[in-house]
Amino acid sequence: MKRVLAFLRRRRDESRARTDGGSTESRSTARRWLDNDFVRSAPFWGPPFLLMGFFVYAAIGWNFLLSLTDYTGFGGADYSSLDFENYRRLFEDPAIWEATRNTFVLLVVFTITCLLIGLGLAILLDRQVRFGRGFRTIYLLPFALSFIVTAQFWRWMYNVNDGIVNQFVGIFGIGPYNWLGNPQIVLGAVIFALVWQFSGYTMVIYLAALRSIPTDQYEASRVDGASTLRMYRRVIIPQLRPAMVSASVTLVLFALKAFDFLYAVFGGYRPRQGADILATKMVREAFGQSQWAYGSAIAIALFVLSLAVIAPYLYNQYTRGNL
Amino acid sequence: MSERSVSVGDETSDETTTAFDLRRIGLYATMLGLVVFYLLPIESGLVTSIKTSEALINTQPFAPPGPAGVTLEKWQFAFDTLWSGMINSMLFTIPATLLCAVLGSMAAYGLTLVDWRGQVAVFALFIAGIFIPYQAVIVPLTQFWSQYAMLEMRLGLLLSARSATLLELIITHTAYGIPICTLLFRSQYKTMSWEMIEAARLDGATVWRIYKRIVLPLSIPMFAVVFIFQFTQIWNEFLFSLTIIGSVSDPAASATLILSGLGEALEGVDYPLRMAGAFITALPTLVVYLLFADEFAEGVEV
Amino acid sequence: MAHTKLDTVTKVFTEDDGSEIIAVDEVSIDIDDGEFLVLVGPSGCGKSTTLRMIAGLESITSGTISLDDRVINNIPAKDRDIAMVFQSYALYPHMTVRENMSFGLEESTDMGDDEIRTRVEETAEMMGIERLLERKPGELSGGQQQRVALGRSIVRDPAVFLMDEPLSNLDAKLRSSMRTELQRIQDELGVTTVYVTHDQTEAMTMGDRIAILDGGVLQQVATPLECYHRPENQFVAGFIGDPSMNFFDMRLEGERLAGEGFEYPLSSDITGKLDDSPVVLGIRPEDIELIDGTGGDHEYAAEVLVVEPMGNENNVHLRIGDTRFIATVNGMRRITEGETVTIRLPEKAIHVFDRETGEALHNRRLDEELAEPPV
Amino acid sequence: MAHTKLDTVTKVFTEDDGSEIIAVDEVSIDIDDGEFLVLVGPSGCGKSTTLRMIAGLESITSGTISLDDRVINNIPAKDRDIAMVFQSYALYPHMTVRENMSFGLEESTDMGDDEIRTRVEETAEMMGIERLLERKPGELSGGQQQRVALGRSIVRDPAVFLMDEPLSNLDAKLRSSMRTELQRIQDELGVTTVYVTHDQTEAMTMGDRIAILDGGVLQQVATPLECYHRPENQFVAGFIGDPSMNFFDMRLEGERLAGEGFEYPLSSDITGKLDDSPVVLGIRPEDIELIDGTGGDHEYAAEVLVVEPMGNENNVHLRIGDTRFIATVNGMRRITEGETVTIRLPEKAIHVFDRETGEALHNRRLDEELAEPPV
Amino acid sequence: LSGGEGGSGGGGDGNTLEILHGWTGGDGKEAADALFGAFEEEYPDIDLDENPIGGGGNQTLDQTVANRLQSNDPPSSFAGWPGANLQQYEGVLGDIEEDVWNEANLKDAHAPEAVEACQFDDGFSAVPIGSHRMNDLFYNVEVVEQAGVDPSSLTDVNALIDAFDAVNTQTEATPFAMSLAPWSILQTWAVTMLGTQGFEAYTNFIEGNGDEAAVRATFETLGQMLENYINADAASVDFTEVNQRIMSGDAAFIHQGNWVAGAYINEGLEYGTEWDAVRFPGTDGMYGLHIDSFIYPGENPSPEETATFMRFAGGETAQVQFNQYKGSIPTRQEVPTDEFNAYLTDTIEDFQNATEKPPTLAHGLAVPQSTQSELEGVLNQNFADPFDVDAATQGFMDTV
Ligand SMILES: Nc1ncnc2c1ncn2[C@@H]1O[C@H](COP(=O)(O)OP(=O)(O)OP(=O)(O)O)[C@@H](O)[C@H]1O
Ligand SMILES: Nc1ncnc2c1ncn2[C@@H]1O[C@H](COP(=O)(O)OP(=O)(O)OP(=O)(O)O)[C@@H](O)[C@H]1O
Ligand SMILES: [Mg+2]
Ligand SMILES: [Mg+2]
Repeated sequence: MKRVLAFLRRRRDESRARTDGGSTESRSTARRWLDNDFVRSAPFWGPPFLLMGFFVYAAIGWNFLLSLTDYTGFGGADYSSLDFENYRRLFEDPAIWEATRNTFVLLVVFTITCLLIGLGLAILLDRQVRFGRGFRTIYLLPFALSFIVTAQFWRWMYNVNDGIVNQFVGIFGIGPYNWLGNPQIVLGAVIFALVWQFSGYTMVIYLAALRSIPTDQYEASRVDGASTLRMYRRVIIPQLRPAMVSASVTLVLFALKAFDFLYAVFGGYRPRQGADILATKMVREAFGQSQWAYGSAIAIALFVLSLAVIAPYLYNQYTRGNL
Repeated sequence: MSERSVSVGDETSDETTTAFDLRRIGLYATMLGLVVFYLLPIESGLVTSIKTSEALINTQPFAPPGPAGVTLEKWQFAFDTLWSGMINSMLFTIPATLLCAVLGSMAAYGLTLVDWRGQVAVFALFIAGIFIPYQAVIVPLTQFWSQYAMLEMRLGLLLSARSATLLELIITHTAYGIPICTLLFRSQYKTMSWEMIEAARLDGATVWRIYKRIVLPLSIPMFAVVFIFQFTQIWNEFLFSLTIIGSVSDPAASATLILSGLGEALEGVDYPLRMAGAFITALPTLVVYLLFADEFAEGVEV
Repeated sequence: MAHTKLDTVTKVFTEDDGSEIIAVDEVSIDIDDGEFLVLVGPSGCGKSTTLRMIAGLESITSGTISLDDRVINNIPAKDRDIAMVFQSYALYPHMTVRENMSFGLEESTDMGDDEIRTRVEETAEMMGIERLLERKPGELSGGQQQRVALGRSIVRDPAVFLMDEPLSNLDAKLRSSMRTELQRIQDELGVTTVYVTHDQTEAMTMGDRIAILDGGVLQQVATPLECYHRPENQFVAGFIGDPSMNFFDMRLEGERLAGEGFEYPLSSDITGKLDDSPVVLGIRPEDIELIDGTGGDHEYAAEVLVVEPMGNENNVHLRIGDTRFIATVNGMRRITEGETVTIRLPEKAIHVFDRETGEALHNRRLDEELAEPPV
Repeated sequence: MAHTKLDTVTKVFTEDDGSEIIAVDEVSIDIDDGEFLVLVGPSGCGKSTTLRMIAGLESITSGTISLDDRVINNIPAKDRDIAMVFQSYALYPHMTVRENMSFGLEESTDMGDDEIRTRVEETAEMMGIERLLERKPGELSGGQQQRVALGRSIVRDPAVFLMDEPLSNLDAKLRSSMRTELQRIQDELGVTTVYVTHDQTEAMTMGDRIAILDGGVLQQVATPLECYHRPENQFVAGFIGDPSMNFFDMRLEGERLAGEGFEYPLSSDITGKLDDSPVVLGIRPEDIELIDGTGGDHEYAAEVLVVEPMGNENNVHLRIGDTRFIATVNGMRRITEGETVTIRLPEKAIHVFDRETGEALHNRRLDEELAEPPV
Repeated sequence: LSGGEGGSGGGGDGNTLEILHGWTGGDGKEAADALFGAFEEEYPDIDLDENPIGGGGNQTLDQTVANRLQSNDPPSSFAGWPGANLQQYEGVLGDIEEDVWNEANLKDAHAPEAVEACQFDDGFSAVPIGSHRMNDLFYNVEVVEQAGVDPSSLTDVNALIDAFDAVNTQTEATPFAMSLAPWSILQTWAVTMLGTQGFEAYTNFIEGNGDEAAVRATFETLGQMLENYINADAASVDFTEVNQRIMSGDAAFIHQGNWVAGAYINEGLEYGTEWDAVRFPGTDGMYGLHIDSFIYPGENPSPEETATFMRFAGGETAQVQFNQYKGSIPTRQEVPTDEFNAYLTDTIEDFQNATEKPPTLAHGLAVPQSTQSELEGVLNQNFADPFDVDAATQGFMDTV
């Protein structure tokens, strides 16, 4: 950074010096260069970009490099022999496939449920209710809490003997279930808790989109003879697509980060069978077993997965001119 | 909220009064049911946290204990355990929040209100940064801090081990917070009048002066939003705490990290203690959230 | 096609803080079957609110609105058989033009798909948008969107058309061509139409009658020329016409009106209508004559402040004493700023209003030909 | 106060997809010291781009812009000593009026605080906004904001004033009063001013000269009346004036122009200028006379399609054969739709344009008085 | 050495003795306090920085140790399991055979199994501090009596299963209290194998020559127990939580390391009348060996002091002080037992007399940490309700 500045200064001084008798041609190019918006804006976005770029992009590159080593245990990685061994292992590890499957189930079910519930909440709130703000605050409240905190609540909620969830299903004469213990239902239970935490978030996104739809649209469809239900179905909801897309992307990424929740609910790196996802598997391999290289390979898989979501989204945003 | 005319939502004019009332009642009943759904886990945690072990066994999990069954002992204990973590969390959350906001605002300004080719590409890199799963960088990150930066060793004379760890956390959280802050600020700057910026240029102001005198004062409301949102995010973060701090007993351990190990003892899982701990840990974010619900929601919306 | 009647319709909005806004105040209008009624007035006077009450988008605080003698106060919007064109067009952005136009038919009738298709295509042809049917609104120009919005209303063949400043988002040239087109279509369909605008030209040229609102109160309902030449009060006189009518504060002193800087002798048939309360003398810019001689009864020397040449005519800003006013004269006439000219304010062209109530005490005389204003 | 010169200035925008848009195409205008130049043209014709190049907000692709013979192409905006008033006013919302007005002085000069204060207060007084100095822009009405925006430019005492549709956000009545005020101020200060508008009235009344752009190409630079009466081409003729000039497609056949439905005999001084390529005959609506007799040389029977009464005048839509056109006649004249009237198209009022190039082959004759159009 | 001491010592003169361990609460804390208290008393000049790191079992301790070793900032010593567990620290451990083992003459004083466990890379890298017994079956006396079962008569696992049935029919209590945490299943699996297949089959297995039939049979037996006799919430509770049910009389039997005895004693329950323990059926005469030790990193920031501490830890004072509170027993062979409670005294006696001391599978002695973790993974995947014998057997055979 310093060197760049010094260079700039020198450059400027040179051009100044030349003004006395120097050619106007070079003076104006230098000047133009200095006045160039790119150069002038660089001090603003440059430092944040470098900081962020190092920690995000350099780190991902580094991570990829690590995944090619056979780095385990202590000491440093040996970068001299690189191969794709860890990726082969990745493909052969049945636990990875299971984690991948769980990750997908989590992503899809969680995202869709959140979208549906969030939409419902948003429509309810959009209907001019009194205390709408208060309701919104309450519905969004869980989102403000840490995964670690909400995990404590849900451990208690899901408690087999005293948990409220079992008491509730007990009303209908079923259960008790071992929500966090039964491999068949543990993922569902986790998703439910996550939906509890994030549906308010989805609601807020939808609400903003709903409110940006001009009143005219509602009125036009009413005058056109549509009932409230039909109005939402045919006129309003289709217009929420962009909100849905951006909410889904964020939800998917929240789901990919559900590590915190699983860690806290299961009290460690190893979630209950049926609830292991790539994120937990990755941290477990790397930090639990010191299988750094292998962990890095899983991390790359996770990164590719999220890229598959982000890239189309970014491209879409770009073509819509939202960037 | 108030712009849309009343009739859009509730069909005042078109339903007969009773039908309308029934509808409204149904609507409010649904909304209240949802309130129960969203608050129950929290409420149940709250009442549990003040129960004696007697009351814990004898009362419903969501019911408050009788006066005899109330004890603040768990809160006391949780507070004692978490206290240092709360301080640590504050120590890295607040500086990181401020740094994120300032750097994010600068980046957004450089990428929005100064017009140059290719800024979309740079901005896309910022945006993508928001969505990077932390797992994808966590190994190099911990390697970087523990084997390459080694602040604790290099700055050993200036910093205690605790401060070194906190500094690592501040830098880490700042770096990963910049993208979202940039996005938030940019969304505001994009709505800022381009003509106004040009007017300032014609008025003779340089890029820096425009930032200082026009853009910065106008982004104060957005700073509030970013502070609130980012504070919550950083406070609530866990993975960095887990990997960079590593140990619950580290003098730099954050509140979330300590909470994750709270209440596990040979004698059994102490739910009231865990709940009390959860509330204490959540307290700062809860306060911020309840005081600034609107700003928070605004931060989320973008 | 329906006779629409507003009977002492009032709309009161209650604000969040409990204060009340009377947006529409006991308005009664009888709109004939097939009539084209233009609703004008300054911003915030209640035009949109009136329209929205007719549409059923706003509840009615008191009074009744009836369609062909059926009171529709409590009929929901979707069952009123009324179509509305919004200022913003309110096209559904995610639907093609065809879908936009079909929507109302699908929702409010039980027509078959084929029938809907035929009807939409016929209407589209009539509106000249048959080539746009598969496009989305975002891909259309302002004028085309406008046409689609109109087409969407027309295709439903409603009993009443409501339009809220439908042309205000178009540029000047397009606006004037759409104006004639709208008239043509309304003429062809013969549907009762209520049209809100704040554009002078639209108000004057489009409607069978104009209803002028101010502060929620109906000021006058009459043909455009009646409003122009026989305003019922000063508000209407000032509102209709561009440049506005010139007003002079005066007071009757014997046989003459005395104001600041000049006096105006009146003939007895006018003085007869006045007492000695303060009045306002009104005269339209185009009725002020620039003459060569001096000294006549209603002739005055005036200083030329500014001349605005408009090509076909000049707006001349004049001053007598401290009173400023505007005269419109032929564009070919050469006038230089600063010179003093003689003007004549012909008695047959003046209006006199009560200064307190604004009520018209005397309106101009018209040539015989216009004694009964043309329809 | 500076002589501003645009010499074959061109601006090309390169789109993201590589395509090029020529926004301004070799425009050369010489703007005199103290002159008020109005830039008009349809939307997208390059008006704003031209202005922004003068301001230094947009780079110049080729050509030069000079201020008092100094080429300013490469001087950054902030050093050009140019003030600009934007359509949106672009006031700094977080600063009071005083701060808004001081900002430019603080940034671009090294005046002391006291000097700035005095200067701001003087200017505020001149603009009649001295009482608003401590308010924020949000607390001002549109007209007041407009005044502040102007004041902010004036206080800097720039060499050139640029204004981009500064009045377009005001309502009609306010617009016309600000129009006169702006003229007064420019007159008083005598600062070279370039004013962009698409409003007919502003173009005609405000400028010393009008520059008319179309598709980035300069069409004509002349006084308003010259543009009105002696347009250099059909575009200018059609663009200036409302309602627009009527055009008839014709072809010279011997001594007469022959078009669809009617023929127009010409005197030899006009035919001399024409050859047998297709031409367009133009006549302004107000030049068409409705007469009683029939049969004269330039007299035709026409059917009345629509009469738009505007109060002071009527726009009469007429038809001869399939050719439609508009005549403006006195508002007091009674004409009914559907009747047939006799019109006269006086030869002295006609324009003839080349149909291919649009170039004016013949312009109307003017009365002696106007032979040299008034300044 | 270079600057390795910048660490948590806070800039001492290189002699700070920093010891990481995970005994943060309950009896662990008492034991640590006693141990370090005694050390400080004996060596008041040494600047001791004991650094307890709690949370998640030993997970965070291991994590911290790993971090410190990773960043070349090792502590003086840290608590951990010896045996195969040491393999993960390949390359970062130092040799203390001379300075500690020989000098303090520990090789003779400690049980040969403990001595062996501390050997690493042709030398010694750890010092044992105490041992828990891993083949106990604890029970609530009252519940068992109510069910009409005599635990001491349970000679094989089938008898145990019969006893479970009796509990089921005679009482409300859960027959077998269990947490399905993977390590807990692994430990139960190991003891089941010892009980049903014998010491040799077990040894073969951990040495990598496992007999599939034996493994399968173990799984079948274990499956039978877990499927029918454990608490419904086993999968989501911790062993501490289920252990409470033994104390409250809601469950009859539990298999755990004998650290649970500490909880009974702390709760004031009477050994022999309220709770009691027998060897897991079929393991009579064996001592399921578990060892806690202090491990010695190379590049040691305070070699002198560490050696002093290590010698102390292997000595009688330390072993008595520590174990009496920890609920474990010294690995030294001849220690006075008067400081120990009745249960531990019995245990010490059994330790001396045991014919076989199979190393624990779930606590680092038998297999390296990565193998142990993989085994736990297999169990978590296949044998934590539902109980898939085939897959689990396959997984175990593939892993070891
Ligand atoms: N939903 C509402 N709540 C409160 N006041 C309202 C509401 N809608 C309109 N008003 C008020 O009623 C009055 C009339 O409004 P209306 O929209 O009918 O005016 P308008 O004549 O259409 O004006 P414009 O020309 O600006 O469209 C205004 O004072 C307005 O502020
Ligand atoms: N930054 C830009 N990038 C690409 N094209 C541009 C840009 N700015 C203007 N243009 C194009 O240049 C042409 C002239 O635009 P300009 O804004 O000068 O028109 P205008 O005459 O001011 O129109 P209006 O009356 O609508 O303001 C238009 O075709 C416009 O699309
Ligand atoms: Mg309106
Ligand atoms: Mg423009």
